[in-house]
Amino acid sequence: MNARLAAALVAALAAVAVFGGARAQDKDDTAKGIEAYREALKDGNPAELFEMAGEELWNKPAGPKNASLQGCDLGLGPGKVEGAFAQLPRYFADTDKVQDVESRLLTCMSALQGIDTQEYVDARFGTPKKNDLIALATYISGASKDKPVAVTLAHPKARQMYELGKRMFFFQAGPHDFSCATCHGEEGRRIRMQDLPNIMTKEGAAAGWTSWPAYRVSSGQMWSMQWRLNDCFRQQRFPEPIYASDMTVALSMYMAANANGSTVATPGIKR
Amino acid sequence: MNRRTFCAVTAVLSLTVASAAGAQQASWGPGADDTAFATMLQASFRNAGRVTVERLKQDETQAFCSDPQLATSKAAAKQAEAIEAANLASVKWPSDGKWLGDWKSGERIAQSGRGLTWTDSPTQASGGNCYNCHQIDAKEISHGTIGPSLHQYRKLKGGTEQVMRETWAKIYNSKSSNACSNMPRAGHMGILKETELQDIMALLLDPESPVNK
Amino acid sequence: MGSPMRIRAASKDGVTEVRILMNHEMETGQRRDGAGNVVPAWFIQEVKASLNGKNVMQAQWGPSIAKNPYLAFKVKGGKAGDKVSVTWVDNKGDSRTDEANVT
Amino acid sequence: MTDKTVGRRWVVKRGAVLAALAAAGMVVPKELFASWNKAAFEGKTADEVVKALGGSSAAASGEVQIIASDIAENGAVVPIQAVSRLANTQQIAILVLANPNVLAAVFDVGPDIVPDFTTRIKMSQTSNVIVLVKADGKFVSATKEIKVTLGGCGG
Repeated sequence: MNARLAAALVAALAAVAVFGGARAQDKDDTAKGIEAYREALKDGNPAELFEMAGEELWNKPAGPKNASLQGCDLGLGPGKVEGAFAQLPRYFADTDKVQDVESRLLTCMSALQGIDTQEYVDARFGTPKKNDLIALATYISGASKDKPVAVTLAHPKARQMYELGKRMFFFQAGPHDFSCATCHGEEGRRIRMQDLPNIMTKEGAAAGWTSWPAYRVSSGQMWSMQWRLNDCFRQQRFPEPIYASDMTVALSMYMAANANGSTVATPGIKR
Repeated sequence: MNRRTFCAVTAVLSLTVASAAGAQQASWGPGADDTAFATMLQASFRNAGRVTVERLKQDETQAFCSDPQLATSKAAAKQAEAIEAANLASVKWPSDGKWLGDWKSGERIAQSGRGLTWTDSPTQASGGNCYNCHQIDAKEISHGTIGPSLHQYRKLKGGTEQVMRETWAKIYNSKSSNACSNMPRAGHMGILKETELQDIMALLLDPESPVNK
Repeated sequence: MGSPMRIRAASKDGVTEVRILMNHEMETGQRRDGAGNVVPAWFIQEVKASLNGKNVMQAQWGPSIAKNPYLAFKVKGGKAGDKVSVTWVDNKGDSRTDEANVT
Repeated sequence: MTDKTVGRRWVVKRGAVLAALAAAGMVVPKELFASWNKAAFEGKTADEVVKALGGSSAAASGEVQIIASDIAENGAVVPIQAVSRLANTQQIAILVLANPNVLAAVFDVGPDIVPDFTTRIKMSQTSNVIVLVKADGKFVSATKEIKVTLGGCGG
């Protein structure tokens, strides 16, 4: 933390000095305290441990074919990892599908390593198979850090995914009538102390899209966007989304395209 | 999703199309890409815990509110009114005639965001999720802002029969006064029991509740 | 058999700042699993660091250090190319040593 | 993440044999544990910890600094920086009074160390956090309250 936290604390103290009024000051103290906390977390993100593990998995021969993933085409050509995540999801001609980083990894594991990926799809989050996929996604996302988000809707199937994702964003169901838009369709809202990005705006979509995969301090786990979406739907009281299903890719496409031009900040660190 | 649910979802979707009455001529969105959307839903969810894909089946309110363009259009104002009336008609008033229960229990229910997810056990009591979106007792600094502050609720609104009735209706079925409110329908959907609703009422409207101190 | 640490060591104005991320569950022994059984305590008890083979830092930890621990400390001296070595030992007797060069 | 991957970039030495024996309950590697102060880590109050570390009391000192945010969004990870400006600082400890066992960490400060440590602790609830410093054989301290809030949907 050091310099960063010290600066945030100084800012917090200055803010307290400027604002009068007991209520305003209370509110300000809370917000500034949380801000200082979040700043302090950024230095030394345990996500780096998962990036290291993901890189090892990428390079290590595995599966019935005893092959590595080094030949995997993430959209920029076989083996090219740097910058690939910033352009995902995208349309892939070989599968004739729009894929995000995690569904693409399944394709590569199946094609290159001969692995039956259904087990990876079915595995629960937090178990070794899912953890491996997420470590890989963390490594791949880290290789796009600071690059601009640049997804294209030029292919008709990419356009369709975007539009279906947009429609899904507003789809209400379940005993609580929740849709994604219930929480992520307005400016400046919070659940408890958690700020909710408005995914319909570029800034909001960027806040949501560009910081996952992220290390969650509450659980000490590394979460990918697929896990993030899975838990959103759990709390929406929906049935469980199938890992890497079209719906999850569609929502990802909606977020990523809305965030176009913003900067990839993965891997992040979150509450 | 099993076949029956799939059919139910498609049926709801075609209802939406009919109600949009040709207003939707775009190539995307409700009415235009219903088949692709239903196919995607069917292929993308699975049963987990006690939660089945049956939950994807929308009621009329949910279907209406899932098309924000339609829901906020002038043309649909009459439809929104009809939805509010239908939701108001569903409200069950307290069977013992008492509006207020125990505010302390109400505070516990308001704090809890649990229940009805696929990871919750069948015996898990549902919470009210209230603090997730509302400020209530000012002592709780960790509160959401999706809904308005309810601090000092009775002091600001008063404790008349009229206020009791409106507040009950809002909590029991939030869509009774606002067709596409973000708030869940705690009574109508069976999230909270009658006594739990009375406890939440007390948290807001009992003069002894910290909310009104 | 622990997983690798991430060690960064940077020298500036005659002081080397060492920042370490360790891979460890850090179970408190107070938590219960889904079946209601207490999850046994499992945590790093001791951390040692050396600069070019000379011991410079020693710490004792309890289970209330956060999961996947982070530690930053400052050593007088040290220059680019010097070797920092860090070892942890946990309460089950497992240990792990990793090294990094000062930049 | 997999447990057994060995980082290419990392030179790895392990007390593997020793660890295996220890795990099997056959050997307790005493030389590795010799310095772990069991009594201090089982202390339930600040006084008990000070005593177990060899002191009697710890007065507040402006030369001891505890840098942390006033509020932690999650008690599972609370960043703390502990600093001493006292000459001849020998030891720095971090204590969380509301935790079941109050002592979180003790750092020995040798001649080559700047007494300035940053780590992350767990807090079970809102609590006073104490940085305890032993310098010239005497114990002094600094205290700060850190609030722990509930985040997320609570479910």
